[in-house]
Amino acid sequence: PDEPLLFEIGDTEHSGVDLPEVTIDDSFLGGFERKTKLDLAGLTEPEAMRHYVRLSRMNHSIDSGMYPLGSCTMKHNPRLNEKMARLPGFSDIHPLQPVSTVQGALELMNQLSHWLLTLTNTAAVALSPKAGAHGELLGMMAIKAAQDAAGQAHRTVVLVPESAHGTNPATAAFLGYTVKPVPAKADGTVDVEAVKAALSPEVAAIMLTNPNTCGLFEPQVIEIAQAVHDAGAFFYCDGANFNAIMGVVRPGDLGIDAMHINLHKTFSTPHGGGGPGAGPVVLSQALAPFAPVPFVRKGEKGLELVEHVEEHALCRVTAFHGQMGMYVRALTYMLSHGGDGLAQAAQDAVLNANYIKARLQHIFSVPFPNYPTMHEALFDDSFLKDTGVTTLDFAKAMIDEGFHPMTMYFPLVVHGAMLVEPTESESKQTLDRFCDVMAELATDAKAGNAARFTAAPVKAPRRRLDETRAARQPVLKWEKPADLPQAAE
Amino acid sequence: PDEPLLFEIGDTEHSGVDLPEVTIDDSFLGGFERKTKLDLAGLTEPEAMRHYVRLSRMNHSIDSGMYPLGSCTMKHNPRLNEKMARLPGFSDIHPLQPVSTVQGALELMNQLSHWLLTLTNTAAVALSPKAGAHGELLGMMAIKAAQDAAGQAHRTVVLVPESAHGTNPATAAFLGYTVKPVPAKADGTVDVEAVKAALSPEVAAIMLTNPNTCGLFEPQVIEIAQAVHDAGAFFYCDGANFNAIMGVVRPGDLGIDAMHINLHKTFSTPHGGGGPGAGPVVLSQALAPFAPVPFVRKGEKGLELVEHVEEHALCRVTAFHGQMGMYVRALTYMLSHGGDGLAQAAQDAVLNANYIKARLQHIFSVPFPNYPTMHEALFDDSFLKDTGVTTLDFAKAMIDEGFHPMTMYFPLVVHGAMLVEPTESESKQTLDRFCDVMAELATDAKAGNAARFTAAPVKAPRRRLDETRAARQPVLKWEKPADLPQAAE
Amino acid sequence: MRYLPHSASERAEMLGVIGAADVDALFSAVPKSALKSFDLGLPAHQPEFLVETHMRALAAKNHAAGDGPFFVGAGAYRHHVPATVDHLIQRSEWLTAYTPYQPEISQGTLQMLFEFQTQVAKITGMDVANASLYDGSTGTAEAVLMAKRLTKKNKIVLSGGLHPHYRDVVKAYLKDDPDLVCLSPSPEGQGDILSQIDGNTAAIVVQTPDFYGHLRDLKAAADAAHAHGALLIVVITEVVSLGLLEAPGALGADIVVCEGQSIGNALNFGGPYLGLMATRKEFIRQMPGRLCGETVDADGNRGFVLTLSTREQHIRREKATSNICTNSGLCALAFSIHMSLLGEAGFTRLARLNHHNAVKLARMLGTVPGVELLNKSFFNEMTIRLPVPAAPVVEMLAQAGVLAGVPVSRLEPYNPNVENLIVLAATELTTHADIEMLAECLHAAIEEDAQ
Amino acid sequence: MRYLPHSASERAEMLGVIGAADVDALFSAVPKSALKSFDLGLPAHQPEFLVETHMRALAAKNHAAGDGPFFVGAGAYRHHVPATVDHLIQRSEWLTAYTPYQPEISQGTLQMLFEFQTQVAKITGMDVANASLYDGSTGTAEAVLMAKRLTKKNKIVLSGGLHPHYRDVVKAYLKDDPDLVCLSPSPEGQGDILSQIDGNTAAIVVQTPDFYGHLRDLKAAADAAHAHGALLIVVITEVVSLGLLEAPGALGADIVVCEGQSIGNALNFGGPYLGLMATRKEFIRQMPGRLCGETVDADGNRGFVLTLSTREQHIRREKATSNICTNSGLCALAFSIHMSLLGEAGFTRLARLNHHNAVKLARMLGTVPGVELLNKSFFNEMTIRLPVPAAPVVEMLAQAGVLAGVPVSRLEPYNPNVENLIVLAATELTTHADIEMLAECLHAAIEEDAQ
Repeated sequence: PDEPLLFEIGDTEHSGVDLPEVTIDDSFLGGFERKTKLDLAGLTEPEAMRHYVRLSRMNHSIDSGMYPLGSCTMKHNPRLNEKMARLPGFSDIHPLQPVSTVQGALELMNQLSHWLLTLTNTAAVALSPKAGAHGELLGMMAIKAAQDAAGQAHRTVVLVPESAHGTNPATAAFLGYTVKPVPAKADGTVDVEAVKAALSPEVAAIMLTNPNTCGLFEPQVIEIAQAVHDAGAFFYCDGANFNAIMGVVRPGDLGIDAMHINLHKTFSTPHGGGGPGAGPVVLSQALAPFAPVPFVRKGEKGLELVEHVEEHALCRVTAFHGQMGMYVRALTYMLSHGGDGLAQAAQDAVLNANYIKARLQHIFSVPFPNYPTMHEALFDDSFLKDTGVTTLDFAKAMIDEGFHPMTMYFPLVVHGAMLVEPTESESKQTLDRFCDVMAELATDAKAGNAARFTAAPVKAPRRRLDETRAARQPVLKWEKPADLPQAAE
Repeated sequence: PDEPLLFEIGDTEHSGVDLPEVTIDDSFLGGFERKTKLDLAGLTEPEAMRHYVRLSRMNHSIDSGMYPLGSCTMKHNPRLNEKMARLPGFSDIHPLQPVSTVQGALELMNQLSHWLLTLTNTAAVALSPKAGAHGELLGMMAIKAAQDAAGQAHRTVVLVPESAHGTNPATAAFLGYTVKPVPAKADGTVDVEAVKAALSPEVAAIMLTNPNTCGLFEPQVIEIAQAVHDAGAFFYCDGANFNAIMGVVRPGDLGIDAMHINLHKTFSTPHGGGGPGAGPVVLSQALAPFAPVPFVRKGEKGLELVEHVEEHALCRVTAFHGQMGMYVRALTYMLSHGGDGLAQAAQDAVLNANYIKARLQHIFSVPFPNYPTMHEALFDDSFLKDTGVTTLDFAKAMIDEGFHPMTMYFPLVVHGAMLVEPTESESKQTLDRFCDVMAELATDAKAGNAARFTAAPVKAPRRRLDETRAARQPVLKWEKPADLPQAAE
Repeated sequence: MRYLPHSASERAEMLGVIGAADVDALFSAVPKSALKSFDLGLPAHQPEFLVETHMRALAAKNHAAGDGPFFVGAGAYRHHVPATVDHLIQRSEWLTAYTPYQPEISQGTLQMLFEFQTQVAKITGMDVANASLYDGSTGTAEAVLMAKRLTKKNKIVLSGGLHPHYRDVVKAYLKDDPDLVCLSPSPEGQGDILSQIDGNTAAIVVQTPDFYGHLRDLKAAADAAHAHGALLIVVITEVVSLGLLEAPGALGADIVVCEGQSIGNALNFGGPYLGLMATRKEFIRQMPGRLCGETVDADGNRGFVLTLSTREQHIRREKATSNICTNSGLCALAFSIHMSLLGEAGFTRLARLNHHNAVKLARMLGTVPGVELLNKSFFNEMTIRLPVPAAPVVEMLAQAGVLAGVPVSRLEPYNPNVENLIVLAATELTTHADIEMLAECLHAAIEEDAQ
Repeated sequence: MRYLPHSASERAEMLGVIGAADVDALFSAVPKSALKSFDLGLPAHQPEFLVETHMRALAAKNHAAGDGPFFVGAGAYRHHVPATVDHLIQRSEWLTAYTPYQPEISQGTLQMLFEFQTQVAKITGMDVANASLYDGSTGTAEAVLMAKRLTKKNKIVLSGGLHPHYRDVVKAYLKDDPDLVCLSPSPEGQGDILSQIDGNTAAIVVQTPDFYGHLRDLKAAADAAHAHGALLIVVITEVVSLGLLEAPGALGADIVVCEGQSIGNALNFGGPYLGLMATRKEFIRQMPGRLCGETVDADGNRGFVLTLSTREQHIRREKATSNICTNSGLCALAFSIHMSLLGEAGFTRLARLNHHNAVKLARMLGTVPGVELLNKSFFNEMTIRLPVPAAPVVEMLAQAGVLAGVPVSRLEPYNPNVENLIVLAATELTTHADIEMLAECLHAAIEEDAQ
């Protein structure tokens, strides 16, 4: 199915809105009126409807099929959340209208904070970060501010295990830290001794994901936290995998100092083809004084929004108060589940991953078989050895069977990693079909039917795309054919 | 793509709602508690979401492609209408709550009536019919009541042209009338002389569609109305094709006595896979006294809803007050277009049909070439003679090209009729692609490539379905495999 | 205009291809006297936000059910519809599809209808169901006509507990039929329909819970009807009751008609609603409305089609079983999604919760001096008698923000016996605080009226 | 629980396949002291309708912008979003898709992003745009960092007309950077940024219309910056202004950052919003965020992919241009749909209508005794000086149902010079009646305050 670009459908005359043409008083425009043409194509409403409906049909989505992307937590997105986020009392309020007129919004932020603090057993939460990576940035800023305030500005090293998400080293480097990798043990977990060996008076913090990116709960996490604290450093925990333990394990009990929580993963605010997300950060007692503005507190005349703190350590990391739309969705999700439902969801997520592992471990290679897995099942591609089929080929063949591929080649510590995260939203029926398909594909690959894989996908809206060409000769916007330079004769 | 039946996915344990289990006081149940099992499968919310999303993707829809179904007026359905219909002030009000608490609803009904009366130049409107056929029934009931009241109960014949929709004779027969067909002229229109010849003291009414089902405006409609009235009969006009003339011609000016208006065709309330619709009926001064309850009138304390008229001729044709949800959508559509926009829409609908006729008339056979067509272009299948391709085959081949087939084999007066109604919603770009595809198909059929047609569709979710089998051995509900009788050994 | 895709230059270009001088040339068949010979005087097209302002102003003049305590029932019920239902029915491929005449590209709608028919058959305990009718009232009229076709007999007896609007619709459909017997309203639950049955009787029509909330003995009615070769038509206006009460099919019903609005559909001031009809297998060829059936495609894959259309108007024309064409497809979808979310477990719980709240309501009303509860049995609806005329009391309570139910006089204005009666319903949305406030306001209103 | 698909028996069956005694066995790696060692004390799961009741009660405690006259702007604007936009972005395939890493099954999102990038490039007059950032404020910080990478110079000068929150975010991102110069607020429109540029300057940051509504001379700023080898970063918080004002790209801007909320996105109490970033072609490899590019598939068909990802954290890790990952995909979709509905004709009209209403507002404010308009130029927003402190007046008007704008002291609490200032905006939704009511209430409030 092919859909032209909107610029190939519409033109500058067509418009899908009706607005009156008014006469302008240009005396207030200071001579800055637009003189260049916009050259912006418009679509009437029926044309726009069809364009965006047709385009959407070229997407895979969680509503149309399983999305077993490890580390992404693609779970069901309840529509009640969408409905609540659209109540005018939430969607049609301005961040700077008088605080007396938004008491319900502040109460909502307070309630969301209460849930997050209770589920993590931590002391403070900064709601404002716009996404996980932004939360990471804020959390590490808070750590930096705390170290500076303690006269420890000379601590310039951050420890990051090799299995970490790319955002971890990127964040640390962004703040001027030197990133020092920590090796993993052969069983896929971090060794407290390796951490101790890496700790020094230059180390400001460790950034650890738990459950880690191999899908394992770090069994020595409490000892690691203790060692980190003993060395005068802080423990930043990447909360991307909180879905495995919410309501079952409280990160605060493990000794973490800061952790971001992806509301768009754990609490089901929809991923929307790449956001918006929200990445609140919970903080330990030690870091709480370094939380940014704004935050909500109780005052004499109701709830107050603290937007300024003189000489505050962190100041602010975004305009306004963060992702209100996501707060509404997340709180709705929490209230729907209740404390009992959230714990059940985490347990089901872990159950599902272990079920996949159990059903496939005799066919696929499992790099770390020692522990039960948490909410992700990690395989590697050694079962594809000598088949002429790559991990990528295998993934593309899954597309032809109606499944989104799992995460591939991550974590980097496992060669040819295949990371499967079913989440709690998938039924046993779907898991069984998934396992059947995976097993059938693996069998077929081993049987030498490489062509099925190297040619895949053949049933998708597009066959494999030339990414090298895209990067070598970037075409990042549409140009009118007449505007393009003529091809050489 | 295959999607199991919901009964094959869910079971009686699964549920997608959370409700408390309460203890029942059965002393008020009179011993009528359910003892038989419901045996009703449930789905959790993620399962339901995926089931209905996947099922929907097997449907063609106006949002995803052109729907050139003659006589069906499949036009763009603005989402503003849907949004307005869901305002709690419209969707969450009860038909029997005190009239003082629904003044806005009555005002809306009044405004809708005003638009309908103005566009048709008639004296009264009955809003309550649930759909076009229901409106027809009401209109003919009003005619019957008026004839009875005038001591003309002996008039037992209704004239219906052969080109009429099936609902027309069905409705007349339903009320006990004998249906007498009126032949059409060779040019596709009804001859006033033929009508005069058929008129007699036994004739209660004529039912005429105008523009007619051949897509032509009846040029002698005023003379026909005159002759009908002179003979003491009434003129029922089927308003299914009102989209061709709204804002351009007022049926009241043509002499009609009753006409239903399909809000789900002309005024864009969505067809929803088969309804709900709404079929208000406008009435001439002569028939106005025979309108049913309820209706709105101005009273001392605001608007009143008249729900009873003692000894009233017609009484009521439905519980409550009709299709409020459709009234909201239709009025929203009218206000959006304005009087100017409605006339423009009618003109564009006619322009589009004539454009298709002009572009295809050299390839397709046009049975009635004498008049410009109105909002439908009528072709017949004589161009397929000796090709081995039937009209049905041709229609199914259109599916493979991404178009919904046009209406086939209707009107009955044209052999192998193909009735194309583009509506005003289709862009020139789409019309051009439609004409290109139609021409290419016709050329290919004439070139002897019958296999492409007889095999079609091959790109749809299903290939041709065995309708004979469905009718001979009706399977109208799912039975658990174990419940089915064992196949004979 | 935002909905019209042509620019002025495109219109001109198209007229050129047609060979017409202007658009009026395309209307040349219209008599001159009738073509644009008027000034409509209607407002011009408006920006979306102004239309929205207009409609919101109208909506704001209505008191929404959610704005306060709400006990109005009498054939339409306020239940919670899960957000998923309304989201899904707005999907383009459901909302903007036509009647599934082309089955190859309508399998979504068709499979849904097949599932819907199965659900309706299961909850009513009948063999087969159709793909929906307009609503319960017109469905009742269709059922009466169907019974006459099936039995080739004429007499129809309507129970005194039948919803007055339903009775009126049947009367309109059977205009001047001397064999139509409408029994008097039976607010006390004592209606005696069985003695009316004779050899000429095509069917008796019994509603349960009836208009006044009483539960009727269907088994007795079926036995009496069948003894005379008549059919039993069962009408149910509150379909949620089937989660708790015995299925009519298990008690001998021949045709079951329900108003299906309670499941998946909003109050909507009375429409669109959803007529359900189910019957015995042997009666299907006389059933009105669309039917969806299972079959296979050319590759042998399971698929679904509209079937038995030889009963319908577009094939049979004047010999059709009904003139129905468009029905309530999208409402049926909403019903089917909601019902599939409920499942047996949820549907049962929902019904029990409704009854539970109704019992609370009944007990509370029993504590209000002067209020008499007429029901010995009920599901979620009941009738009370006040010591004073009901309509002014209901109006007084409405002004206080409490929508207290329907004064029976609104539907039976010529019957002095019902002047003091109110029909009230509770659902899962009724709270304890709502009930308390009702009782308090009712008490105050009766006292005030008495003074 | 309605969102969890397993029944108890299915869970047991799955544990059997795994070979685990119970679900706790799967958590065996968790230290005993930490596993379920607590009582959360959180409420249990609830029916949908009770959750809805809870959320509606919270929402009802807020005064929605649509509830009365509304003039609040200052970086977020209330515009009409066509119903089609919000309908479309809720389609499953848009709403519940992931970041398009698998291009073969993500062409919808990818083509949309390509169209979005084209639209942003066109309205800003720049060569290329990225696929969105979180919002305008973080986008401004990213642009500053990008300028430092591009020029390898250190000094950054922020105009006194830059939104105070944006300034604060840049300060947080550049913590302790001695080369960051933040000029004082310039409510009078006299900010002198050009004299701050020197050979060490990486970029100057100029907002237009600035925080106080003044239109700034970008050409002069660009020339001055370029003369010293510095870059001009243009910040636009009201993207609708680009329908009427000259494109920054045509005036010499090097990087343009916009808050895109005004098109397609609701106020949402401040988020989610939409950061737009556009720049010159030669700078793309230092641009943060996702980029979508055109290519072909194995069959030679046009298709789209995320490209130049070697700039990004998941490939480059600590060498990435930014740590950004999730961005604002759905907000970008809303923007792109709304912008495609507007087109050149609609976008221009919308901008003109905004300015038109703002002129009406300015003229009316000029008639209120004691109110001084500070702007000689503006688009749809302006600053007024009252004879009294502004915050109490704004609060007083809010109590009367009029949301009159933002007292500047809310954003600059430590600056006594701005205590009497209010920033106000008009949009296409502002009516004449709103403006009259504002003027009336303002007049009354000033008088009352003066007494």
